[in-house]
Amino acid sequence: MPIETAPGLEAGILLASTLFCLGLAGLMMRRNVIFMLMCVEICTNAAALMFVVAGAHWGNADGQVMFIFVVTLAAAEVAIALALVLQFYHRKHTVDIDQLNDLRG
Amino acid sequence: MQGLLAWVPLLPLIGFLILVGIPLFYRREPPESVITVIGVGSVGIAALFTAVATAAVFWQTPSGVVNIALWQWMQLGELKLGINFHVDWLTLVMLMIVTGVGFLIHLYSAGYMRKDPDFRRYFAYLNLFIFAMLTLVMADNLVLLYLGWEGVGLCSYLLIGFWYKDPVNGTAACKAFIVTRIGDTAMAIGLFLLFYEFSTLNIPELINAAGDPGADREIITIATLLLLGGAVGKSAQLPLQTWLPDAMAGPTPVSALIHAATMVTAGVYLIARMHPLYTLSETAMTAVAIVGALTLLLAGFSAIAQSDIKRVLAYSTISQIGYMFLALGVGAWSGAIFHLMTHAFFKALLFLSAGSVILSLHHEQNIFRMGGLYRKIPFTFLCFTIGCASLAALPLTSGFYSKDQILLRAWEFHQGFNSLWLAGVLGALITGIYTFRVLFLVFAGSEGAASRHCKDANTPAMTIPLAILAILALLGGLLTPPLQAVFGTTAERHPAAWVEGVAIAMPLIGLGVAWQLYRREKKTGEQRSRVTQFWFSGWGFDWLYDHLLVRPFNMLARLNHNDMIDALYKGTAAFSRQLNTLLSASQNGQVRWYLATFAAGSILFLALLVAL
Amino acid sequence: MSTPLWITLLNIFGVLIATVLLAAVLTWGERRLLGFWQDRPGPNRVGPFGTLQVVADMIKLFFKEDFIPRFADIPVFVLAPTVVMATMLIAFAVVPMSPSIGVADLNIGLLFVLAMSSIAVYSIILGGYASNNKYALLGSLRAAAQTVSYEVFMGLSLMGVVMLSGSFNLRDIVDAQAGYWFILPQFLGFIVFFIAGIAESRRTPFDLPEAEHELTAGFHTEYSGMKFGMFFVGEYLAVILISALITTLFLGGWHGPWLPPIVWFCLKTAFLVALFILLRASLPRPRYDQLMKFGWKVMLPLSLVNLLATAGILLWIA
Amino acid sequence: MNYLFYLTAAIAVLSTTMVIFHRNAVHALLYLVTSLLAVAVIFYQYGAPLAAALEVIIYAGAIMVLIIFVIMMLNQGDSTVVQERAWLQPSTWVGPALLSALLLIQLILLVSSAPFSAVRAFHYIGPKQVGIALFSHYVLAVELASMLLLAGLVGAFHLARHRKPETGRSGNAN
Repeated sequence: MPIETAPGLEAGILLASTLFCLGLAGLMMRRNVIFMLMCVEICTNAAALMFVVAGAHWGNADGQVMFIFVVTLAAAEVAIALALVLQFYHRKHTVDIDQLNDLRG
Repeated sequence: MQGLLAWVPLLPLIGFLILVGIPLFYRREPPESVITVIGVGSVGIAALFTAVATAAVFWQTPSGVVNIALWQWMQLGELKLGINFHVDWLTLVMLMIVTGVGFLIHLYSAGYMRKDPDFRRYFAYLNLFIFAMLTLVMADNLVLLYLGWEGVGLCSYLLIGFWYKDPVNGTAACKAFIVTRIGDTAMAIGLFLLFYEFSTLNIPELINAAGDPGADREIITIATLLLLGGAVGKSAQLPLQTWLPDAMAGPTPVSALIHAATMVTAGVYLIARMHPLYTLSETAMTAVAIVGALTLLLAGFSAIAQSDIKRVLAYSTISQIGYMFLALGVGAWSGAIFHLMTHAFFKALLFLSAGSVILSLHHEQNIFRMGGLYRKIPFTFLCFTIGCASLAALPLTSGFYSKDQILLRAWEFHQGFNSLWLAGVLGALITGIYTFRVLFLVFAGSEGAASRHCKDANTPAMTIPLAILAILALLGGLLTPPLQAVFGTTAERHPAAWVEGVAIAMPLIGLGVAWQLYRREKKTGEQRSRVTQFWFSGWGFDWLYDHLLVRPFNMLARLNHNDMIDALYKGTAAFSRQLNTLLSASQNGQVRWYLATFAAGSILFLALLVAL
Repeated sequence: MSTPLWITLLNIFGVLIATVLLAAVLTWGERRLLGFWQDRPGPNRVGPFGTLQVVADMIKLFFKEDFIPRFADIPVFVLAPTVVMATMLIAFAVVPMSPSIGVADLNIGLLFVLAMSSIAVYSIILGGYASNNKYALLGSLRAAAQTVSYEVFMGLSLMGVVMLSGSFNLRDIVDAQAGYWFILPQFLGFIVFFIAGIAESRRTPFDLPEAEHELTAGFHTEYSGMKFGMFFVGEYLAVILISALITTLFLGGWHGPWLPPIVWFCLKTAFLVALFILLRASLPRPRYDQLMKFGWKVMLPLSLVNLLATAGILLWIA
Repeated sequence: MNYLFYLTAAIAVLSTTMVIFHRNAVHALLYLVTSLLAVAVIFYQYGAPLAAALEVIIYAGAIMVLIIFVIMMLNQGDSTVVQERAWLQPSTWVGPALLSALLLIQLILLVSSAPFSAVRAFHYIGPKQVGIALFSHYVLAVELASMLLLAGLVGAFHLARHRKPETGRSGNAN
């Protein structure tokens, strides 16, 4: 059943883009690993939003299916990332990502 | 009975494996008697098996052929190769020479090499050599033959450099290995060519295929010439003869076995084995004959000028193999093989006698320091004289029959007087001269510097082989192998009597010349004329190759000391390193920096998308 | 179907006020019942049977000094207690109490309740964090881990019910139970959900976030006055919510003979609330690692088995 | 015009902005939760109630709780705010902000130039439809997702074990 009152596709895409760019900006400007993790979540969430909006636009369930996979991915990613953060903090006693440059060339 | 033939090559292999594997089971070196039993016994049993098989299978049927398929070796597309043996009378002759003479020389070695610290290693190499040589002659396909071919080359290298602690010996071994490798490369290319043309390397099939009238004659010519290249290398013919005189660095029994009786005749065997192909190409035949004629003359002259007893014999070997090539070149296949056989007898005899002399004189090899030895080591003198007579082809000796046959065939082949025959006759004269020169210098005349310390070193292990070989050298001419089944019969034509007379006369003239020149040679030292110096150096081939190949190569190598071509790769490496430095700078380990570049890249990409 | 606005408003405020009042009354009821089961009087001074104790407590809480520690993270400190009350009250919106009473008929009602209960945990976490007190912090850490863990099989245990009724809508679920209650085919699910519900509402024996023996008062150590009151009321609201949900999901909701639907609903819920209190009165508190072990090693497999069996039987029947 | 949508969108954007600029991790996280709740509301408006519910349950209710759990475990105290202030100088954030702004402008340009305004109808897609699609057409992806989760579980368990960095070996007792 179509929803007449729904906002437009462009609006959804623009919102998702805006959120994604905000997350990307945060990712680039924060040095604290935890903040970076949050920003990653923002980006993931923006992508998920895009899926749902597109799915709603085309009227099939694929968008929400993809949303579920995105959420799954985010859950796994956060679990691993937080474990990494804990290890990082135990080893370096800081959460500064700039200290984590042992692989520099 | 056929199973016995399969055991013939395997027995020396087993002997080799046992001798090599001994340290795996015993910490201490086993006594020499055990090694002798294993090393000599394996070859002796092989000789026995050969004799039994010959008597049982072939004596009544000269045209008999035995094929023994042991197992599949490899199969690559059309190429099907097996460890298969093909035995006919040609093979059998070779088998008898290799196992029989080989056994005698093994036995002699047990005496000659006594108390050598590397006794076990010596017999291991020798057994391996016998195995490889038997593989060579029994192979029914050219690749297996090539395996044996390279195997004997390896053993030759190992044995020339047997006393490796002297760098000279190592150099000689390397020289032999490298020079023969040139020939082997040609041979390998020849094999490729044959396979490319006929899609088989099985010898009987190959001969069938080449006999087809539609076969490409040019390809056959080129292939046979390439095979000749291999034969030239292995048999020390012009222009690859330079390695053989140096190969005398090895123990004397090794010289007798490998560098006189068996291995160096492998080239003759190869051409004889492939003779249906050669008959198809006149060019190849002519090339074989010319190589043989030139070699026999050049080597003969060189032999006259030598002062080292083993080098004389070495040059004489080259010269005699030249005869064989000449015989092959004029289509006297059985003559060539017959000469091969008699040569194996008398040359082994000569070398072993020379070894006996050397051992008696405490490793003195210079003939100008010998002389008058006939009183001190009479048995050796007797053996050496028989060998010399046979080598010079004095009438009624074995060498006479075989060489006479060659000269007659050479006369017939070109219907009369011709340069090849002339070369052969001249060679016979020269053979007479250098042979008796050595005999007189060593055994006759006044005593040389080394002769005074002479002490007969013969043991029963040495005298028995010498005696047997002496009998063979004298009477071997009666053992004409029945090779008609292999080579076919040719119509007997009797040339003019004077032709035969010349052949008989030449060695006698040579004997006379030698008597005149060298009977009373002063044993004080060597003053050589310019010509003899030239001959001494083997016609300057070593000098020529040194200046033509070795020095330019060395110079190039020196020039290239810093690797001109490597500079390219080094440059690449340096360039990569520069790039690495550049990229490393971007790889700064800062996640946020990566993110920023990632974002910038996305922006650029999207800008492209927007712009388009 | 368009209902008049005043009915809608009545519905909303009726449910709201009723639940809040019930929660308040429960503070008294619990103590009375505890006293009854533990052979002691309980509150019995103010009013008949101490019924006015609630009023007395309210007056005390309202007039107490609303102390905010200097070292606290003030905005979060203030925000925290409101979250639990708000989410619990919102969750009641989708619970159908009778065919006519019930605020929202939401298609994903069940998910909505789960969502609200998972938001409610912020209240405890933030309260503990904002207090800037190590006991509070430890308590909220426990709460976070415990809630996240038990939420997993709380949701899973409900999936059997969803499969049987074919809907997330709570009204549809109740309607599906007209013939028989889901507690029969979903007994395992009921058990798991009940235990997970206790853990979600952080009641004894799963009240480790506020274990007074180890952590003084856990996450609300620093709270006083009406902020504490909100935590307090929130907890009772959670108890009522879980009871109401169990009623709706497993005990046939308002279905029952002779009596009006709302009465049946209230009776069933009251029975479950009493059960909660009885558990508190009788059971000891486990160690924290026992709690987690029990959750992940017993409850999760049980709920998975329940899920698998239900799905298998449903497919087999169909 | 749909004011509810614009209101929630504004809340989402504002709270997200607060996330990336806020100095206190817990406050930032709360803003993020707000943003997620706003997005959930937007999902609901787009006719995706299941997505909305899952957004709240999993994103806001589980993932964010996990993050706040770790924040509290690290418990860096008051120094974090000072530290973040030092780390978040304008010189640090202007460049990234410009880059992101550029990207956003490009995206807006792309969206505005794309010709997809024809269909305006949006469809309500309930949990049932999603479930049917998930377990029929995407069943393989579901399996893969389960693998991913298992890998995440094992990986997190392994990584988060506290080991002494100097010894570096996996402890024999714990």
